[in-house]
Amino acid sequence: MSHLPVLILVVYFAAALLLPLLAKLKNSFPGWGALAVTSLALLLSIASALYVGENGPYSYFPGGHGGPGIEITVDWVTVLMHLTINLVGLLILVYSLGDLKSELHPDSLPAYYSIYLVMLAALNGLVMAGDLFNLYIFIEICTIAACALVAIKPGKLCLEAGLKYMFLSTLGSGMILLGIGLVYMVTGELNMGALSEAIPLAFSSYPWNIYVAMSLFIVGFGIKSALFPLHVWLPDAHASAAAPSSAIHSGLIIKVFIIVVARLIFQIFGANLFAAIPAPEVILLLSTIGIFAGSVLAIAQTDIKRMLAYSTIAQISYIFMGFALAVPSGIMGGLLHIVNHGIMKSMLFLAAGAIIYKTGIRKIDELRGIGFRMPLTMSIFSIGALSMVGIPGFSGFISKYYLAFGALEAGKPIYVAVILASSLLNAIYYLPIVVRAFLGHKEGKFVWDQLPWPMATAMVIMAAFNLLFGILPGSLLRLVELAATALLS
Amino acid sequence: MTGLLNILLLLFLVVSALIAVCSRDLLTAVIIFIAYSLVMALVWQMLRAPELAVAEAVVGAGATALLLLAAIGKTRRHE
Amino acid sequence: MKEFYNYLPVLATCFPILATLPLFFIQRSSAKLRDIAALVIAGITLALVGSMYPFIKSLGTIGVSFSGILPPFGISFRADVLSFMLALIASAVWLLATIYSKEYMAHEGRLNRYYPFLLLSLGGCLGVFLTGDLFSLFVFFELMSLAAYVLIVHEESPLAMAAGYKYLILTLIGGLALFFGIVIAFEVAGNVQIGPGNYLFTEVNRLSFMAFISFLVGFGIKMGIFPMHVWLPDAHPVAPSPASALLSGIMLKTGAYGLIRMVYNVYGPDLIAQAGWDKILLVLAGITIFLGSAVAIAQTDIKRRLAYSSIGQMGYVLLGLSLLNVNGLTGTIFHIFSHALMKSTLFLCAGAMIYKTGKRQIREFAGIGFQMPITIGCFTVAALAMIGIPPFNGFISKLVLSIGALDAGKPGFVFLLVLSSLMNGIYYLPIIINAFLGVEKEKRVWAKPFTELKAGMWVPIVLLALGCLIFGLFPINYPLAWAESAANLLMGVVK
Amino acid sequence: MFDKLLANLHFLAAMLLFIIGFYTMLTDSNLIKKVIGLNIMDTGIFLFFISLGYSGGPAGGEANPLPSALMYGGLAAAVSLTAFGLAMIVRLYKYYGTIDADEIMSKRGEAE
Repeated sequence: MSHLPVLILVVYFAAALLLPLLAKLKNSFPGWGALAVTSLALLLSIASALYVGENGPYSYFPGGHGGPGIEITVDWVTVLMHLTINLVGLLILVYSLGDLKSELHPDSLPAYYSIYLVMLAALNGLVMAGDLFNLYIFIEICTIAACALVAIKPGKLCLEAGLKYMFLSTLGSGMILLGIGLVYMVTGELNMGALSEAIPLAFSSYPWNIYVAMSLFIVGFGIKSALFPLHVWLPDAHASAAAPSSAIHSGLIIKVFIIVVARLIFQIFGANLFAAIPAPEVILLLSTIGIFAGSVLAIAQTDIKRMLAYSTIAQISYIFMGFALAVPSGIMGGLLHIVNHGIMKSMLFLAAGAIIYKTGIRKIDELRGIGFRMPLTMSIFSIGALSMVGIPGFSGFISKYYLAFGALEAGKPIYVAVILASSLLNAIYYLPIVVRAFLGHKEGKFVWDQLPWPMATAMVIMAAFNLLFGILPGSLLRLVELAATALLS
Repeated sequence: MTGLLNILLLLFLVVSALIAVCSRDLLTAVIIFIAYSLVMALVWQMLRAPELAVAEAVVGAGATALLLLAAIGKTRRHE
Repeated sequence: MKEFYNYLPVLATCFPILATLPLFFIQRSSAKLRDIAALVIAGITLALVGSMYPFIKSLGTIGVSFSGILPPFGISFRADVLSFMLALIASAVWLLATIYSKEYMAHEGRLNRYYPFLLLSLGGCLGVFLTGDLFSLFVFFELMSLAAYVLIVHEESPLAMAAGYKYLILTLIGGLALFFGIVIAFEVAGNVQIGPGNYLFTEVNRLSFMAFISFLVGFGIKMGIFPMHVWLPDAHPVAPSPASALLSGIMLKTGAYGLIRMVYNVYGPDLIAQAGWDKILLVLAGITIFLGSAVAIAQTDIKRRLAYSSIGQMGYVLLGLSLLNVNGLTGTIFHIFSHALMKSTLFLCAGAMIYKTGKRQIREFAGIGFQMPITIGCFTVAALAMIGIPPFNGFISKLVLSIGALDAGKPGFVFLLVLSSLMNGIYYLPIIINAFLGVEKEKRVWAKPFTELKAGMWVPIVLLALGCLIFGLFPINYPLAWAESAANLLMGVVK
Repeated sequence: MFDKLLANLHFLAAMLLFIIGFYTMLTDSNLIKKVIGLNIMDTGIFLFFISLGYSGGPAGGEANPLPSALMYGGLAAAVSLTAFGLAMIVRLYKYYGTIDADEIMSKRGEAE
């Protein structure tokens, strides 16, 4: 049973290899195959969650005991992220079955599904890596796959965005690798458990190595998860990619990197060292600027997907803020926002994708009256928008109020004001779209959307999760609380 | 003696890296990059990492350089 | 397992909210069925609220809480006499407005959207009155505010959209401010329950002051007190008349209700007096009363004039609750009640006049009294009540408020009340005079038939106007008694 | 002083290479130069690692297989990123007729 998380990786990688071959048999096979594999992975992660619930967190060497080797850590953070990744990944995949035919060249579909599965495998791997070696390997796999997901869509914009993303992301990887080197230099360890004991010892004799390594990690992962002002690659990449790629980028990939850096900071270096270089203050400041800059830039956008991309920069800053507060409520808020924003931003990107699929409209101005032609899509978009604004009853509200508690708990009420003010900014760019879609013109009757059923199903399920986590977040909160405790321990 | 060789090799690495990134002719840059990779392999060999040195010689001076040459062939040589 | 009656507030709140869903489906099949269903739902809601009465009377407080929904606060419901009284008047006026809507809204169109949102905002409004903690109050407050947005922009004219946008942004600011206050309250007290004696703030410091300002902004925006009233004069006139009646008559009062709860349950009158924050409220009240009344005089559009009048009247409400004594509070609560009756009457009458003539300027209504005597009659009753002429209910609330001001040793406010009554007279009486005497003598003939209004429209108006009369005239005045006992309860006076 | 420098010469060279590569990737507008920069940066880090693992870092170098595995992984990642990046650059050249990032940006600006 304890091998379940590794099995997820095995299943994904095996399927990623097999799917292009199977595509030779039948064209529609890769999509459905990927769907089956992702569902299986979701089941496996649920089983793994139950197992951890029964037996508690554990870590072990899949390659056998004795001596240092690749280590897998399965704690509550891993469980939470596995569930999120595989659930959101599955829903986005369901949507892709309907949408991708219109966005990609048919020949590249099998490759897309393969890359997608490799991506999911790498994300799953990142959150359970127990040593810096396989962490780095998964980071590199993730970088290449993420880049490929953007660049696979035909068109020069996607190529350019993909290339920009690749270069910056590689810079990030380089800094992370150098950080690993600096840590290894003073401790001789790559295993996270051993590092957490070795670093305080090494710190007394080599403080600068530790400081620099920690800064390199923060900046390196900051690039990958678009911490302001390292976000420059994000708007192009997220706006130009195919809708499902944008969704998984904005919804999952950048968040997983935040989880990884949070785990490195809190579990290896410890909150004290984190606070010793004024990293929390710097991150709080940057995320405050990021929240406002992201929102203001989002207001200025005319293209709906670019607007969503800038909004992601603001929302990512909330998560950074939650972690940088370094108090339980703040971290809970950050984790909750990872889950909630993962679902709602994916949902919004998918809804935008559905609009583009059906009408080809990308300009926000032209969305007037779209609510009458695509009532389902726009209702779902509205749910996502209200959730972003933080209206009670939607999931975004729950994470915002934990962030607000975190700010008060950390004795920094100013950040409550920041969170609230930015909610208003969110309202300024999200609500006019909703209003324009349904109100303000004399259009008459509703006409049903007529989307392919996989697209509609995926969006409806996401909306349902959004409302569920908004109204009855009990079980999610318990899980997040366990994860927050695990991070801080 | 090894110390001096070390210094020379490392100096060569830094200087060739600088020339590679400063050269306005991409072909020159790639050729210098090949030399850089070979010297890098030599340094690793001296640091008693023979397998890695071989890997670097094959991957760096071989595969990467070929890829770069192919790319230059398909685009253009000068900046 | 709690007794069933504890679930009555839940039922009363959730019934109209949940009923919007079947309404959405009913309306697809038949418009007639939809109109009836909307009426039935509003009626049942009124009955549910009414059925709480015996239990409130015998037990004082009923309620239940659900901690699983929206943790960590949970949603809780609680009804005491104040909640009951306001919920009752809200659901009653809502029912009458729904009856009125059937006829009035027929030419407006988009009824399939109108009715569900009307009921949704009723649910939100009842939720505000019937919840047991600040957080649930905030949740329902937001629900009501957002549902009301759809009612405001119903016409979808550029004017309505602009007013709606202003309203939306200010409402959101208010909601966020409230939320800020609630987070602080939770941080300070560890809970946000509303209950007698459960003061969440016990000392005067920076944090409690920040929370106070947040609550004031949050509720003040909804209530329309100066300087947070800017959305009100735009939003009320553009909404369809029954919706304006509800906005002005009931929804403004949710802000007042929230302020009452804040001053008397969250902080406690002693703390407010000790901190001297009642002065802030009094100053705002004074400005609001004067400003609302003065600007109303300058308005030529009848609904805008009514909207500014509402601002002035909300000033009375704020004045009474910041006097921090039993009489002032009684006056406030009774004024909330009577203003709901009066202002709804006025807006529905104005709606009837606009419906009939298609005009909105006051001077264009010259001589209309001869064509629509019932409407203008009711308008007159309500306007006189507004001015505060005995024996109408407006007189009683002003009287009690004045006594409260004297009790508090602030006779200046009595003068302000009288002055503003005078100003009320200045802007209401010309409408009535114009309606009868605005035309030449030969044109002053009674139209036959008297009115072209259908019963669906005049019955609600007449009932509301009768309410203004009854609750001023009759010696046994239940609402006044309720207001008094609610005030005693809030002040912590044990009788 | 000179001894200390000599002992740390590999670190120094590695850092210099890292910075050269990093700077090139960040600032050079020629896309192929960026790729060369990428490789220089990566090999710089690998040099750093190797000099740690084999000359015995301060914590004492045990026979740990992970660092060299990390190097192999890193080499593989570098070469695949190079291949992938160059493929994209070639395709981009077909669209814009240039491999200069600034020129591409300005051409994009004109197109809009």
